[in-house]
Amino acid sequence: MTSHSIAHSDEFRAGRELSLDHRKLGMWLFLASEVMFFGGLIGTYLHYKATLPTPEAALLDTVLVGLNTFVLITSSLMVVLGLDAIQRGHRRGLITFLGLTALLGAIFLGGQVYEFISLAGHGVTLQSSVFGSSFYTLTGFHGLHVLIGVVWALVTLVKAARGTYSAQEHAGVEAFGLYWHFVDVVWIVLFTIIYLI
Amino acid sequence: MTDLSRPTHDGRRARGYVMVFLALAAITAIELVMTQIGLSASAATALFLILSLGKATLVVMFFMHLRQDSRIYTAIFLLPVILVLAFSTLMLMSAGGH
Amino acid sequence: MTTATPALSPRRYFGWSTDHKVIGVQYLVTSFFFFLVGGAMAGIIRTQLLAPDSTLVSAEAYNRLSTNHGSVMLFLWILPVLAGLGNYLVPLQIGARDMAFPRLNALSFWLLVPAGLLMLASFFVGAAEAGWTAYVPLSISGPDGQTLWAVSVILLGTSSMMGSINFVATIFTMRAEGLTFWRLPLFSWSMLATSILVLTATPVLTAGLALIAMDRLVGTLFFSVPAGGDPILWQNLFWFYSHPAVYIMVLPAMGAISEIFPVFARKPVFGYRMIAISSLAISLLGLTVWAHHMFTSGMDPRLRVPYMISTMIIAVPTGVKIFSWLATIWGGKIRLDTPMLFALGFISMFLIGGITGVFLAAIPVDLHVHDTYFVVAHLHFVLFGGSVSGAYAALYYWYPKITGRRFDERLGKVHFAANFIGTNLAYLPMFLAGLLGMPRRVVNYDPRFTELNQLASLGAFLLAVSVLPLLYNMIVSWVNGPKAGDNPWKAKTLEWQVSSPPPAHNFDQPPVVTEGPYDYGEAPAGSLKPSPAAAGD
Amino acid sequence: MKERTLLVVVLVTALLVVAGIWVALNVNLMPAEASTRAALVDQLFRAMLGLAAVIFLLVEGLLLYSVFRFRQPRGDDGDAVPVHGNRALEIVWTLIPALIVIVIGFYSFRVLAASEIREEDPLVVNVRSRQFAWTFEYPGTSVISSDLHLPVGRQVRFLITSDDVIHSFWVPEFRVKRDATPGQMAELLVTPTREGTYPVRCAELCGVGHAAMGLSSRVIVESDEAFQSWLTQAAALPADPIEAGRTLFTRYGCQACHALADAGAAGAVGPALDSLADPNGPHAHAHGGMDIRSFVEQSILEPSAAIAPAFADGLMPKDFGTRIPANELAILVDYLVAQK
Repeated sequence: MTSHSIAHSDEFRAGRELSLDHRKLGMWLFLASEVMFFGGLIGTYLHYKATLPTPEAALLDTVLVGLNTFVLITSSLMVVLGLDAIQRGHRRGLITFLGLTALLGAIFLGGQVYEFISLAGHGVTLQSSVFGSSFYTLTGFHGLHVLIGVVWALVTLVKAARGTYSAQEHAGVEAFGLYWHFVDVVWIVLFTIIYLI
Repeated sequence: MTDLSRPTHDGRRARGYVMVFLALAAITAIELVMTQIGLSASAATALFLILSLGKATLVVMFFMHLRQDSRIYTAIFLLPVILVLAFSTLMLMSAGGH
Repeated sequence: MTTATPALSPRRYFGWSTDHKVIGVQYLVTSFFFFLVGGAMAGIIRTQLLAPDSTLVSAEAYNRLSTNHGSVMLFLWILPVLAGLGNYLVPLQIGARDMAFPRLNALSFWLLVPAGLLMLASFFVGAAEAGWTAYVPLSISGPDGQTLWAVSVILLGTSSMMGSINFVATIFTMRAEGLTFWRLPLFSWSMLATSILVLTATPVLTAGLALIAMDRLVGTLFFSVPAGGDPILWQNLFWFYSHPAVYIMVLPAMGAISEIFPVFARKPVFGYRMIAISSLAISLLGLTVWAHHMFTSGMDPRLRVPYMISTMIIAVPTGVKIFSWLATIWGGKIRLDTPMLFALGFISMFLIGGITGVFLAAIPVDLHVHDTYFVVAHLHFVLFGGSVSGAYAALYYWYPKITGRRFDERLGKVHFAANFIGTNLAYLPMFLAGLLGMPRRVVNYDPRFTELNQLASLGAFLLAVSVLPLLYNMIVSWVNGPKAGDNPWKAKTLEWQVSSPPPAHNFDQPPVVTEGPYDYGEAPAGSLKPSPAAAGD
Repeated sequence: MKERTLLVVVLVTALLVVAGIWVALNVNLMPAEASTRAALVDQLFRAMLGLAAVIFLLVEGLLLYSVFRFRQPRGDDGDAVPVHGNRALEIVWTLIPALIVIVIGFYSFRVLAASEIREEDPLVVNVRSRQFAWTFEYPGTSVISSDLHLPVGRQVRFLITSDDVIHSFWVPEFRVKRDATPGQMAELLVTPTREGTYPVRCAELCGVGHAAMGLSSRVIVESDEAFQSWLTQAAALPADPIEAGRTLFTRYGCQACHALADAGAAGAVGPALDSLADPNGPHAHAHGGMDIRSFVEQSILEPSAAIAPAFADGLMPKDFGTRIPANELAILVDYLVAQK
């Protein structure tokens, strides 16, 4: 194992050989663990959906939540358009799209809070039944991730306003984008297993 | 994080994203309509699973750029997804066991 | 990068540092403290079990001691000490200046401190007493310490996941030029295989623990039997993590053995690629076997046989590793220094654990021995005889590199002898007690098991004593042991090509790798007898 | 390979196989075999023990041999002859363990199947576990016992459940255990084959009484005649109605939750029943509507119908209706109503 000198700057040469960026790789590894975390909650929800069928499931308002799903999908579009904007050097475009993303995320959360309140009105609460527990826990943890996403969007927006990102360097935007789309994919799965089937 | 492989930008990329978005919106609309018309439980379940798989694949391939990024990212995402599918199926199966 | 504080001042170990070498030592020292805490609990347990009806501790205190003995040893000793070794060595072994995310690395260590304090603090509010397995509904109604325990394990899981994200990103993107995956040292291979398991299994336990915490604090009904909650669901969530966890705890130790054998036999490792592939095989198979812990529970009877099959298949890659190690030292020039002794001890003791694992996989036998002292013996042979012996071997092997000093060889051999005899004396009798009818986690037992338990306690006391020469050796040699030089063992992996301890940035210039990590006995280029697998592949 | 090494390999293999067979035939680490399942499991276990001995001796032998034979010669700190791999050897030591594991797997599957064959007309026994005791009920009779009596040779179909946390019903001499999970009914088939008294253990941590619970109950396997006589004797009631009532009060476990001086009971979970019939006693609320006799019967069959002040609903078992035969219910109610 001989070692002789080569310019010291290039730490991530091996990553580029595999066309990997260590920050994006770190993000995907984190998302892999998040898939497993939601996997545990989804497994729990499906287990009780199969063993404890309950009339309370009929109280779910699929149409309202369908619209909410539409809001989240639109926010995903905003994120990619924002990323596309900064890749073309349009900092203002990025800022507007990040603002819209945060807004749509907030609307989604509003929709969920509304749904939770109406469900609680029908007596379905976290403590009322196993269905209540598993429903609120699964959608609650997802809502928490959306909330974190909204805050992250605003932080990215402020950093963009301060000129942190450019056409050459926008790793932060890409990382946020991956997180937001992941939260959207989780919702697509939840929407299906809770409301559709 | 500039992947050199990305082509020079023009409107084409943005239009691509909008197309994907429209597909997602369309599928969601179809799903909502299907909830209103009475379908047999098993048929509905199968259809909804396929449609949501389609939506998820669209988001992951295009919005999350897995289509043109390294296969390693796809592997990192797919392994846990497969494990969750296996775990969830077993949780459903063991429902009727005891 | 933060400015590196002067290399030798010990003060840097007590602050926030992003140098992977400092973090590595912080992990090692902190986890060793918890090893002593867990060991003290074991000492009380074995003293209580000296007599069938002894009243040294109450039943409640006993349940709390055995629960936290398990939890401290697994989550606060084995996981962090192996993470510490990985942290210190992976960047050095692949020729990198530090980990891919230095700040995340420091955070993953510093999460250990609150987690450890929380678990110890739980003793003041009534510690967890439902076993480290925390089966419901018992763990739902336990004292407040059970909630602290759950939060502590969630923090440790988060720290472990952060570490694994760092390891995978570092190994994939920061290898030196010429260091292809087929030249990656086997310890780094094992950290990669371990990280895959950590990232896929730990989150499921985190989800399960969140459900327990919510049942206890917020009144959700996940595991409330009257409301329809299913205790088997918790067992699935728990074991989905906790079986891969035992592979997480043994793979790095195996990686250390794969590093030590070639160096002390002065011979290339036999079947390098098969060992690397076996690590990955064990890692992926390890995710498919969890329900063999539930053969006696209310799991679906139709599912038992598939789990038996997948569990037994894991014996094959494990066998490949053991036979490859034997072939490595066959025809070698073996030097019986302390690291080699512990590595040999690892194989002979882990073998007993591995074989009894196949007994436990066979359903009819498991229906008799599950939740008995047969299992306690099996897990201690695999974890204490295996992982801890491997960790000891690694500590002695890399001690000169970490401290720049040589340890006292005689004290090392004393520690090995006491540890080897103590482990066999402590755990072999337990196999018999389990077969004859002694259940697990009992504060008192049937008088017919008295002699077996006295033998086991004797072994445990010998193990307690055996830690003293280790502690004395490690501390005193660091202060005034003889200088070790850069490469005291004449090893070929990259970490031995720099000074001991290595400079702050590891490599003045990024190294270029031109040969395999274990090419011992390779005459320089142009030798008459090229080795079968060309060195430069 | 040179002839000498071939000879050595054959000799060593023969030696190992002989050692393995000797271990399988002579080493017995198990307790007495008291069920058909035990015989099957012990055969499997001893076969695996023989195989384990072969593998253990092979690996430890190679290890020790290498350590002595290939010790570094004094003063020679050069490297050894490099060998990176040997394709054939690696294939062999992958296939052989795989083969061993397949054989063990198949053998285990057959033993499992053979030990779960249903025989017709099994003796059904309800195994109820709670913190921290076992109770065994014999459906069709009023027998409730903390010891398990079984006739030898007849298959038993255990129906195992728990009233609180998870316990695990284990009889080492039967070589089998089954978790008693609350909210679930688990089935276990065992055919006792050897008369004798064996311990019943609890194998799942269930709280402070876990150890005690593993030392309190026993299995008594006896001849059919002895079993039948025990059964009738256990079900028999004293002639005198008051004594019969008192026996039933204890047999159905009322004393665990209710206090009753006459029966020496001091349970505090439910109301005391000492002066039940006294109109201005603590149970005055009872007399308002119904006559005392039908009120007491209703309180046994549907406990939630009327809850005494300051006591919680939902604690008293609701299945006495199915467990107490009508004639015994009448004796018990008469006994309670007689409490002045």
